Amino acid sequence: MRFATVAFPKDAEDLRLQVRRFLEAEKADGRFVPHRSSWNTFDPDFSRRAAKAGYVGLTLPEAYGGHARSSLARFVATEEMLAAGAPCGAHWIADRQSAPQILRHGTQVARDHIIPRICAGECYFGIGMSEPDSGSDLAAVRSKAVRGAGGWVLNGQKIWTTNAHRVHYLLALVRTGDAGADRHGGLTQFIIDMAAPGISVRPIHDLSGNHEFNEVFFTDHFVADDFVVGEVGNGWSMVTQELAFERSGPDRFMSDYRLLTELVDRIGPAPDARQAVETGRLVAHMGALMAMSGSVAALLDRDIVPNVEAALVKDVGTAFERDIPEVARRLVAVEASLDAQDDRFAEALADVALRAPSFTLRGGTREILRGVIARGLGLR
Amino acid sequence: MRFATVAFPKDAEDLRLQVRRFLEAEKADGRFVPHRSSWNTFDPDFSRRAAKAGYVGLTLPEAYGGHARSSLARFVATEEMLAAGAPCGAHWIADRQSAPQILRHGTQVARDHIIPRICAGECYFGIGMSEPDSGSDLAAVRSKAVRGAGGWVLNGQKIWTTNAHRVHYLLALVRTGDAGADRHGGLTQFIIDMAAPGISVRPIHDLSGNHEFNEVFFTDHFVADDFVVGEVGNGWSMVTQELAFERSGPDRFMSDYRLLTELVDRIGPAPDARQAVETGRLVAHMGALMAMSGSVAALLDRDIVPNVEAALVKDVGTAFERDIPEVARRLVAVEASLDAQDDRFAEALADVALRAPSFTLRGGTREILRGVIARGLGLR
Amino acid sequence: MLHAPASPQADLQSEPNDFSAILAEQTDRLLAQHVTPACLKAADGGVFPAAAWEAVSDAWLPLALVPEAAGGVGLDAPAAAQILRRSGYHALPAPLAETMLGLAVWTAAAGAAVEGPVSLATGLLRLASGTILAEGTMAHVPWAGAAGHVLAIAEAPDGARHLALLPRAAYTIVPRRNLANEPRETLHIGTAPLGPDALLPLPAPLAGPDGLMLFGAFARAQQMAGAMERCLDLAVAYANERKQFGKPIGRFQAVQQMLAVAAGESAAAGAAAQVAAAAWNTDQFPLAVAIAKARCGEAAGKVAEICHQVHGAMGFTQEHVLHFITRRLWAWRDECGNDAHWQERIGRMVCAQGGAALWPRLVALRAAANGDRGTQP
Amino acid sequence: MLHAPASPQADLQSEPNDFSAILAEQTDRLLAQHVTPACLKAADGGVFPAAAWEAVSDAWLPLALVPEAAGGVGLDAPAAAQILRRSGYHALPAPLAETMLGLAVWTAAAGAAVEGPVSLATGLLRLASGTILAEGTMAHVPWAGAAGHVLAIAEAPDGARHLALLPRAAYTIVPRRNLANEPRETLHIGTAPLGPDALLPLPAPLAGPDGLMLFGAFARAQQMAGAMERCLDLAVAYANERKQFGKPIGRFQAVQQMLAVAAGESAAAGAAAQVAAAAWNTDQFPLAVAIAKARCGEAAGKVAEICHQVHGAMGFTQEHVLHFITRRLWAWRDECGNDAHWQERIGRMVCAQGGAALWPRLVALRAAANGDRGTQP
Repeated sequence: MRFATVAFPKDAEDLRLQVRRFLEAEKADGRFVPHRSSWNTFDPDFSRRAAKAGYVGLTLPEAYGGHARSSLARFVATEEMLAAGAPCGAHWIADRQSAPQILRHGTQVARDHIIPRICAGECYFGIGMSEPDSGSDLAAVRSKAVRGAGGWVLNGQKIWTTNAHRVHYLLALVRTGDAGADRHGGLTQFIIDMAAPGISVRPIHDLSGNHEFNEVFFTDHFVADDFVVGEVGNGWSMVTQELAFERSGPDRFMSDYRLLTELVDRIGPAPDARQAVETGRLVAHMGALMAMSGSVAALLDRDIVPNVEAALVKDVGTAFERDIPEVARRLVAVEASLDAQDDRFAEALADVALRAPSFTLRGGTREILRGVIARGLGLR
Repeated sequence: MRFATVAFPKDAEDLRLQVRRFLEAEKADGRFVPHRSSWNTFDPDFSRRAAKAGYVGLTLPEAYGGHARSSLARFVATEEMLAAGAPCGAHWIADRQSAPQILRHGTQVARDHIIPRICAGECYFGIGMSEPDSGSDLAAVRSKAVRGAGGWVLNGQKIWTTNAHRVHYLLALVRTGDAGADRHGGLTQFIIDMAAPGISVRPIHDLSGNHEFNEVFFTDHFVADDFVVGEVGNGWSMVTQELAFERSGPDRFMSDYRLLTELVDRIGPAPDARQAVETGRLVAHMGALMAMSGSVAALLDRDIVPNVEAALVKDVGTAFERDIPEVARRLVAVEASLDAQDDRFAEALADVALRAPSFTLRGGTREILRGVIARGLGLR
Repeated sequence: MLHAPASPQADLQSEPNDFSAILAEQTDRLLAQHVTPACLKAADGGVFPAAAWEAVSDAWLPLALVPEAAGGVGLDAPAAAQILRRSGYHALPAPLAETMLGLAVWTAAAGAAVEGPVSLATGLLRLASGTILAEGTMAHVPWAGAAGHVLAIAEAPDGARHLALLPRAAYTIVPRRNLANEPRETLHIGTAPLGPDALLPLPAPLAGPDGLMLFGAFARAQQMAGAMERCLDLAVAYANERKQFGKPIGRFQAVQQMLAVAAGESAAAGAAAQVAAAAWNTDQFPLAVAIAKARCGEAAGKVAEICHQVHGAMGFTQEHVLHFITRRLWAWRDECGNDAHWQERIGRMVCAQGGAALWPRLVALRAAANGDRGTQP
Repeated sequence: MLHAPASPQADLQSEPNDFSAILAEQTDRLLAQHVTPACLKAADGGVFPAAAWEAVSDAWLPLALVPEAAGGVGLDAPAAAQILRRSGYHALPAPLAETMLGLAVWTAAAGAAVEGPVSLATGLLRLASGTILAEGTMAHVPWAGAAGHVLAIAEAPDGARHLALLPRAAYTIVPRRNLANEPRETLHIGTAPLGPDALLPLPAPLAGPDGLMLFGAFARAQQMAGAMERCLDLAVAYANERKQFGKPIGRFQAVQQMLAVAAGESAAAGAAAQVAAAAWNTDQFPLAVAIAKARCGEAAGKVAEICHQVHGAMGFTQEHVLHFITRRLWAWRDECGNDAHWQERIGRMVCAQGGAALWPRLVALRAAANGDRGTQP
């Protein structure tokens, strides 16, 4: 495994301070309240302001309105957003994985049409991978595209599509041919325009009663050739690449970072032995994860696709995310409640407790990731 | 799962007090020093004294020198022995599983010849299940017996045989025919007389440097028909039954019970918050396990073979056993050492730390047990 | 209507016998009929399940622990606890546990039952003088809006403590809900006089540091034990039904190993809860409850996590019944003292008594199942 | 012999580069040659591995952190830490870590190195007056019998603290061993005078509450990180080789999932250890060491447990090399402050500073990799 210590270049650390100042000003002016589920909070106004300040599309070419910065620079900006609890859910997926995919594998038309708007914080994406009978088993994708004039006609269904009701596009994995012996063939990635005909979206309410997930149905939905991403039939390997971006970032262990700081404040400056030890343990985990995640960012920067390392970051990281509320509730005896107007910490705990089960599911279940890691270890 | 609360009959609780008084007198007279690995400590003199006092062969018929008591009575006596750290390793396996197997399935000759000596605390057994290529996979047994005049001729090898160098007999599982489609056929249990020709024993030293395990080699070793246990070819189902006895007893979570009491004493009467919470947690686990294990004893008493419940007790119980030293070392900062003459607790920790890895291996690995449990849950 | 057996002192706790099997089956049938997904969804939105509560009341379940002489069913505690575990299994969104235990405590002191629902407050009620209440608040009172009475411990200005039965008129409520959206209201208490029969000497079992919380913890432990069984049943069923990579996920060893761990936690929790029921009305009750609440609370988190993991995204939706169970597990483990609270109680007691005292204490705890038990707390 | 690169300040820590790869390979080759199973077994029985120590010394490894000007190699700390991780990987049964760090600390203060082996004492040495030692004992001093000198902090009667270099003649030893049978002797110190050069002003990094334990913890974290890599390598190899139920056990999902967990723990521990090395000689060093020792200590137990589980009974034998590694992990996690000790340090600091201060602090910690570092502690 390649987890060498990373030295962040000076320009990245300079950027960090700029982003931090930007976010402090945002907060000071009341433009956002620090949110515990930072990257799941959809706020287009914030996304536009962040883009205007230069913090969206950091790694994308200047020709498309991006900033031609390193992955490490983007990494640093990302960390600051999460640590501040900024509501960056609107542009998150587009910025993290859709734009880089389109840049690498998309047509020039798609690039020109979409990437500048992503960089402007005005164009948002969802991920169209899961289907009712293919959760972790992507090879079981059954949504199907058949060849039409100048493009493809799609029929089928996606599920668990985050923000499908608010985004402009999905990057969807669709079957265009036979799976073949290795089960990985015959899949293609398409850019789905959510405003085009032949698409319907049905909400799925989660256990907090929130509407974030959706079912998406394609009925003779037409996708022009310009919106095919990469080679037809080569979707599997592209998705695999995409997952390395999706799995190794600080969003995989900072989803509830603010609960940790709220815990520290709630405990106060004179912890008892148990509070000190347990809090210190969480901070030690956090320190190690920051180093691991930074190392993977450095690898991505060198165009290495660190699938196994990314899986390790996500596995260790999501275990940490799930641990925070479990530790917190034992250190501070409160009864978690979503309507605990009187008790901010009880509300924080409730909020995180109800989201935590998803941490080890999103972006590949824990069990699938551990299979990836095992293969990386050379188990056969 | 059947874990109903058990009410111990009055005669069992009376027996408990008798055993407790016997053990207190033994300790007071310096006949044994409480040992942390009670049931792994081989002391024939203690076994003979315990038998004389009436505490060996409790469930066996009076005709064989036993005491015709219930499984619950034996259970109670067992608990007291373990809690006191009595060195009961010599008679443990014979009393726990070999004698009941011979009583149920052995020939009259074998019963008459062996059981009275077990009840007298003078005859000790080892378990001959594991082989070099069959650890958890008993169906892979390769030691082989072929028919001879008036008996069987054995060749092959056993491994990890506890106390093979000190016991009088092994109850060994040997191949006498084809495995068949279910892989469970063609196995037979034999009583192996360790004093007879054709047996050699080679020590295996464990990571503490102790000699408890052995390799046992059979070279044309002859076993008379009288020493065949149960029907030829029916060994698998007998072993399965035997494992329910082996897996559910208090020895599956009390191996290091004395470390828990030593921890309590080392912490002293005024624990800090962390010490109180963590110690309380261990005690809560212990209380639940005592109830679970008692329930299984009650089932055994009614001639039910609770394989799944026994596997649950062992799985939860051995996790608890492994947890005790892990918790203890964090609550009391000592450096464990086998030669810490000055620091009894450091020595206790070292002793347990070096034995703990075996807790989740002996009598069926954790992973195998969980498979048994999963089948019991109805997963298919 | 629920009938007590001819001899309620029969050996109910020793093994699953006919009576307890019949009782469980009756309770299950009644609850399965009334506590439907629609009922749970409505309760989630704040609707009291009147029909379910009526059915439960008609079956006399709230009166399970009230002696026959006082107009109750006179079940013994292990049988009554089984009813609570079944109510947890079905996630009954109504104050059965509170009413059953509130009536048991009150009837033992007062000799006669009152109309349900009854709630149990774990905070301290203050008396200004005599039977006059002092102004104050009590937080996290379950089902206070629906209850006819709230049982509480009242402290007089001189520090003397009494058992008090607060009528609905004596307080106003501020709504608040737990993670499962069960009502856990804040009570605002005015300076009204309590009736002459509403203040009684404090019964001995309530004199400990945890007061009525001990009985609340008892109830939550039973409910959690039942809810964990349900979680596990749901996860096993889902694992056998859901296919990935061409076979039911229940055939994957990773899923099997996880569910085996959940089964172990659930079994240990259930055993601890049953020990507490068997220890009802004995000296061992406080320690038994502490162990049960601590063990169930610890297991609840693990079982909920594993069962959610097995259900994948499906268990994360409003549509699936799983969250009605898991949100209760998360709420109940924190109510009436979280696991750390009860672990600390146990740890301080054990350390104060020393290592040698531990074994006899643990044996006595389990032996409580043999002792005489009544329906008095 | 080990050579420093032309520019020892080269960007060694930023990624696995040629120099660090070559260094690791050289160290591995040297250690693999000398630290054989026979050598480990002999050391277990109390025999000092003279040949291995000679080879290590000939390669100048103990002098890695001594500046070239003071006659050393002048490696930077990340490179030196890598040597320590490799020594942990091979379970080198000799005081390389103690000597390397002892010489680094002493040379930085005194300007010149002394003959090795050197040990680090974490206890406090007492001075009777001036340079005269008070009678006393220091426990758990590693390799004190083999060492030429023991580095310690000495306290004068007025409370002033100094760095002291105790010559072998100044103490007698009572043997004691850790779980891995490495010498951890008790020193009995008589009332002898220290030489004029043996007492120096206390360097700033030693002024904290943990004194020399900080450097001991640094060493143990690196050694543990290396030992965990070894454990994992052994377990993966065994899982691919050992067959049960007709296939290598490494094909069973249960084994794969376990080893993936161990890999995660090992990777996190390794990352934390590297952060500590990068923070050498910066303000972040104490926090970085606390995090490294805490994280490695926690991971060590899990990795050892899993790797033993995978090895089954085989790993439990004297014959297999696994226990030489796991017994060290168990010993090292408790030495120089166990994980709870360092977690408490971190927790008290973080709580004292408040939630808002945490993020900048964590960023600064990782950013220490960018800072100027020398070979001075």
